[in-house]
Amino acid sequence: MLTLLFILFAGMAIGCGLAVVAQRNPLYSAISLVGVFISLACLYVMLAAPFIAAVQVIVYAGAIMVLVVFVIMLLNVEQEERGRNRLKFLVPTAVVLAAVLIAEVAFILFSVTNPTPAVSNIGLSSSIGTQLFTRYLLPFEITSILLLMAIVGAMTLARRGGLLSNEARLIPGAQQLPRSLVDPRAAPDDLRLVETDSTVEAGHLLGIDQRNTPKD
Amino acid sequence: MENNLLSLIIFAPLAGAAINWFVGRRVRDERFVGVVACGAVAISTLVAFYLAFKPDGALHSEAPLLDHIWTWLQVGTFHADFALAMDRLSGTYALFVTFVGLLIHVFAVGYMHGEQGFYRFFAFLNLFMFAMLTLVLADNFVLMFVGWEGVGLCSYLLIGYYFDRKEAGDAAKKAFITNRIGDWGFVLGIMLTFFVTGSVSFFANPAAGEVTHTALSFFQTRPVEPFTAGAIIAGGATSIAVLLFIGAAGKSAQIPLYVWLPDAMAGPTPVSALIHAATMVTAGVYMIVRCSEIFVHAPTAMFIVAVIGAATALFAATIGLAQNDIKKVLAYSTISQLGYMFLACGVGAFIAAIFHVITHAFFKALLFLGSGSVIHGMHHEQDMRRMGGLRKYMPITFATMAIGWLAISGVPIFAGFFSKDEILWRTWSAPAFGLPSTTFSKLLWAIGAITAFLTAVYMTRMMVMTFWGQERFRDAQAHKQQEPDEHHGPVEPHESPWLMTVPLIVLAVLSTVGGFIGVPYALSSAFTNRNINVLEHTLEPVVATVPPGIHAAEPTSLPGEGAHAPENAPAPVPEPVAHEHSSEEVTAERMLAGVSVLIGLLGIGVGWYLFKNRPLLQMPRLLENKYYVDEIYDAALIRPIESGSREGLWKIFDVGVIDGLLHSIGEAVTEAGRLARYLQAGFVRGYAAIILLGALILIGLFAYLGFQNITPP
Amino acid sequence: MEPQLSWYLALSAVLFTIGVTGVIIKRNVIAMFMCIELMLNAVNLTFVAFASFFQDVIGQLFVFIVMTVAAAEAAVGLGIIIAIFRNRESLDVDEASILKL
Amino acid sequence: MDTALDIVLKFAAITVAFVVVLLVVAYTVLAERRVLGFIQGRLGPNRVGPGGLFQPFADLLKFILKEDIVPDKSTRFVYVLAPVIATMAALMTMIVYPFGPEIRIPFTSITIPLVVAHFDIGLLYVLGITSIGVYGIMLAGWSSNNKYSLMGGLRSSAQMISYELALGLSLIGVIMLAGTLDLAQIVDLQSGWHGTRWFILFQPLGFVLYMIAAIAETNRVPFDLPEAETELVAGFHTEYSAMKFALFFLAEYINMFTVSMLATTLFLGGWNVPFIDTFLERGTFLFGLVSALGFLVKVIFFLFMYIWIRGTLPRFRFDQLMNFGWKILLPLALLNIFLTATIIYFFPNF
Repeated sequence: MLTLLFILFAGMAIGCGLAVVAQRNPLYSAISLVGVFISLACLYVMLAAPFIAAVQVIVYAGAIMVLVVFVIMLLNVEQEERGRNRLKFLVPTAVVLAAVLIAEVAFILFSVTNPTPAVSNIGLSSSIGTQLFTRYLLPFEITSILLLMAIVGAMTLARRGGLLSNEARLIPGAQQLPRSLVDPRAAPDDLRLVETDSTVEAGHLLGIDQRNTPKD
Repeated sequence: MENNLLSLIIFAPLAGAAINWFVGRRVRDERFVGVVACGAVAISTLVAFYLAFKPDGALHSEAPLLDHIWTWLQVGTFHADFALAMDRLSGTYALFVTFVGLLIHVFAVGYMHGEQGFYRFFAFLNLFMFAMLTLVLADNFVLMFVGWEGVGLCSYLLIGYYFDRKEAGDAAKKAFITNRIGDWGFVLGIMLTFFVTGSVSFFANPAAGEVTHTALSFFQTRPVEPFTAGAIIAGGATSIAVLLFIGAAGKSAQIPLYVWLPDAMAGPTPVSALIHAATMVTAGVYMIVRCSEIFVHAPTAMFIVAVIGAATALFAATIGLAQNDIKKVLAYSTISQLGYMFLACGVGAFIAAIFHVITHAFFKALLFLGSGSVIHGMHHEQDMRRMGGLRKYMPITFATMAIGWLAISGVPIFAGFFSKDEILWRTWSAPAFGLPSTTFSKLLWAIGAITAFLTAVYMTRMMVMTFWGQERFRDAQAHKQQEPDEHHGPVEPHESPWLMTVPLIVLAVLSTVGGFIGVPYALSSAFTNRNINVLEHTLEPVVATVPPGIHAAEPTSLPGEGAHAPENAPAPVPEPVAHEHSSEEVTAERMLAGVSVLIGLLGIGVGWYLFKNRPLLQMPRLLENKYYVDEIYDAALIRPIESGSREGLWKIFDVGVIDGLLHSIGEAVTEAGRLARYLQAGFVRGYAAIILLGALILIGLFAYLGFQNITPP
Repeated sequence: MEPQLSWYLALSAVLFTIGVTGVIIKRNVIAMFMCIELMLNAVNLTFVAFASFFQDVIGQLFVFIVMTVAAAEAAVGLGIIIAIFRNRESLDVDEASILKL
Repeated sequence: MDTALDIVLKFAAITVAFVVVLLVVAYTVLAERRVLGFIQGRLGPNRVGPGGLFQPFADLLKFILKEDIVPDKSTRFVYVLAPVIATMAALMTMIVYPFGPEIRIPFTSITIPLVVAHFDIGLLYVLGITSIGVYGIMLAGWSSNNKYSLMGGLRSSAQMISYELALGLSLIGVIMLAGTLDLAQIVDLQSGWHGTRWFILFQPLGFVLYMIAAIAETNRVPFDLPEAETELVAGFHTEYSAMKFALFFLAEYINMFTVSMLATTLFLGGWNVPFIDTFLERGTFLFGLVSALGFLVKVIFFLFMYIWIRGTLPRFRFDQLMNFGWKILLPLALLNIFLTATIIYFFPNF
């Protein structure tokens, strides 16, 4: 029974994993990855770690991958660019290295006599909580600090660049031009207003390099 | 006895220096700066006098006043505190240092009037006082060395005070470097002292957990080392003494390290008076007297000290005979007087040396300040050939300087007479360093006498050229026009302000009566039966006496030279001064005193006769050029070192070896980088592949190693 | 027969290999990112397997912390990805091989 | 052969649960339309059957018979996958709720618990599945290749991620009180005081927060930004029609239902009906029946509240939504946790 389930979920995991790599469309990769996560969660349940399974689903499938899909949609990337691949040699290299890795693991697995204890029932949330808040409190706190740093870093990174804040407002009397006049690449819905006297200065203020500004 | 007032003595000038340096430079008000500087020194003067003369003060009690400020160095058994100690010797020294220093500060306020770097000058001067007092009051060699270096630094700064003049800068560097040579000896001496005695402290200071046997008390129980040349390198007391003497020679301008002192006159005159006449240059004497316990156990070193001292005295006196710069004359006279002091130390008359240090501080400071007053009046004219007849222009200066002149020439009742006579007599009756006969000490006495004669002569020459004769400064205008520091056309000499004359008068009084603190019994007994030699009473307990063993060769001089350092008394506890003075030696001493008086008067007479009418009398070239010593040093030492550094060290070693090495390293790194660049192409995927490769290698390694000791199923 | 420990280990090894291969051959930043997540999960699987086979809960704690790190990595990584895209109009890592625009 | 019987029983239970849920949902739709009608002073659908009782079936028929449009240039696979994910995620949470205490079938000795699956971590399970539900909407919005849909999808995903945090944190107070994640145990804990020891008494703030977050989580008014008709035609399911649309529709109402059940279970004492243990002794069939009915009544009360809110409240603007979620709900939830922790620490046996 368990064996069947194992085979089912393991197969599902491997299949989805292969799909992650094989798919050209990042969104499909993401969906396949969610599949991997869920099947792994089921395996965790089989391994008597329901808590970890639930957290796996919530954190990975529910949060991280949602973010990834969100970003994919935001950037709206279609097929992977088919530009010339300057590193073709990497594909065979990767395959060879992967083969070596598998070989080594197989060697280890077969050469080691594996002890076969029974699956125990230690994955209860209570036991994990106890350990986490008594003996391994320090790592727990450290991870919280790590998360804080991640939040700050992400906000810093994702803030829109340029010398002006998004709250830049139009000063009455200043000339108002569409930004596309200054920056051809600008998104048409970028409505930030800058007070300047010349398009060049506007470009400077917006942090756009002047190379692609119309020279007229 | 602990007494924390002691630290006030040294820290008051330090505070003054700090205030002048940080605040005075902003205020730029001469009144403020002057008050701060003089006030600081005045404070330490008052404290010093209080501590010295209070009922259980330093000059009355056996045990020194101690002030353990903080534990400074504590390495294993090596223990040096930042601690002050004021015993009878250092107390006496601190007294005249602070007092003369105060007078000179006051003088300088007038002398330096209108100078650009007024605040700077007084900051340095206060700093010097701090360093000098640290040197004097230090209770161990290391702290003393700190003060030693401090005074060296301040002397450097103050000699180079007019740093826009080249000769000042050169003189400053010369002084500094020459002192380095001396300090080298001093440091080695300190180290050797520690290795031999296991301590660097002068006084046992249980309060600071100090070992009870100190660097000095260590030797009391030791036998006297033999009088051989080998003892110098034997690493015992003699070696220590010789090394310390090298330091003293550097600081106190003895042969062969005296060359910096004459050039040091490039500094302002108060500096010359304070540092290069009264206080700093006598630090060497102080150090030797402080270590007298060591020296009396090292007859060889004593011998060297005496010889060097005598030679310096004569040598410098001859040079002084021919100088035309008023300050140069005084400088060489200082050197020769220092030679006197070392001569005294050499023959074991440490008290006499201190005595001469004090009186010399008085009259030499007086003379220097007088010359400063003259220079001030002459608008910075120092050449005596362009003076003359100043008598009626600056009467106070003339009168006071005349007193100084008589004092240094050894005319009775003036201070110089007693101390110089004391030294001469002690030299005459000195033990003979194990030489077969006492002829040698007689020889030293002869040198001393000649020096005294020469001293009188050249001092007379100076006075005559400056104050008598027709007034040469007007016709000197012709070639004084192109000098830059000339303020206005014809110089009209004028008397100096009271700020300058008051110190002169005070010093004049002191150089007159200052000698009475040490009137030898032989002379005083003519009037009273009480021994009134105060200085000797004071210093006897702290100054070591020559053990009898040294001059066993010459028993005749054994019957104690009475009042002067009972030589056959056990070292620590001096005999009470009550022992009898055998009549014949009293008469001998009186006779010698008469002789020295005659010598002095004769010198004055000769000088008067020679120069009264021919002040510009041409002196022997050899003397005028100071025996070409500077040139000899230049050719023998400086040139070779310079050329060696330039040609050898710089062009070959530095450029060739070091730079070559560095360049080759840099190129190697560049080459390596050029190769490694291919790995860092910036392609993340490439990095990932390389990481995986490394991981695989590691895994394979572990798998292999693990397989060694795992039996496959 | 019951699933053995080695089965889980083998499975995780396979997943890990897939992930690392993907990291090397994928050119899309987001895809690489997901492959890294895959590797992390493979490792998590080994942790949980060991934890439950050796009756030691610490393995699961490790997984817990790995997840936290993964979350942080996701936040920062996606921020970086957005920044790259904003500057280069492309998600191809090879485009971003030089440190200037 | 025990496992086989077990499996059969489970399947039976699941079927029963789903049928009940679907019925309730179907009639919730009707109820919503009628109640809204009343609120707005009109009748609402009342033609089909007595009082429009058969209206749901008519709608179902309509959905089945309508043409199933798949927009051109849409990634078909995902397009089809999306509603399935949504519905599945919605339905899967159903299995952990205890509808009632274990009851003994009359005249037999078989006692069956009125819960499909009994988890140690039922609550986490619910949260996890709920978080999966986001994909349905996001994928739908993305795959239907329509800018309104995409906007709707993005909005909904952002919204759900933001409010999941508040939702989870608002529950932590209850979890701390109960000391377990097992829903059945949580309900049992609330059966004290003759079945009135509801956690809402100890967690009023948590309850309010949970309700708000839950409404946002189910994209209902006033948080129905993803399908804001006035801005985005119909949000993520603009392009969907026929059965696929029906599935989304279903998913939304099932979500309402499950969320209400969670609220009931955690805050309103689950199947505990006050003071019935004074009339009936526990474990009897009647007791179980009454309890189940009480559960249902509470859930229906929540559903009614949903409709009521929809009928009365206007819609947020998106930035208001985000600010509200991050700057008000989240800090309040944290405050709630802090207060609960403090109280538990100082009155352990409260």
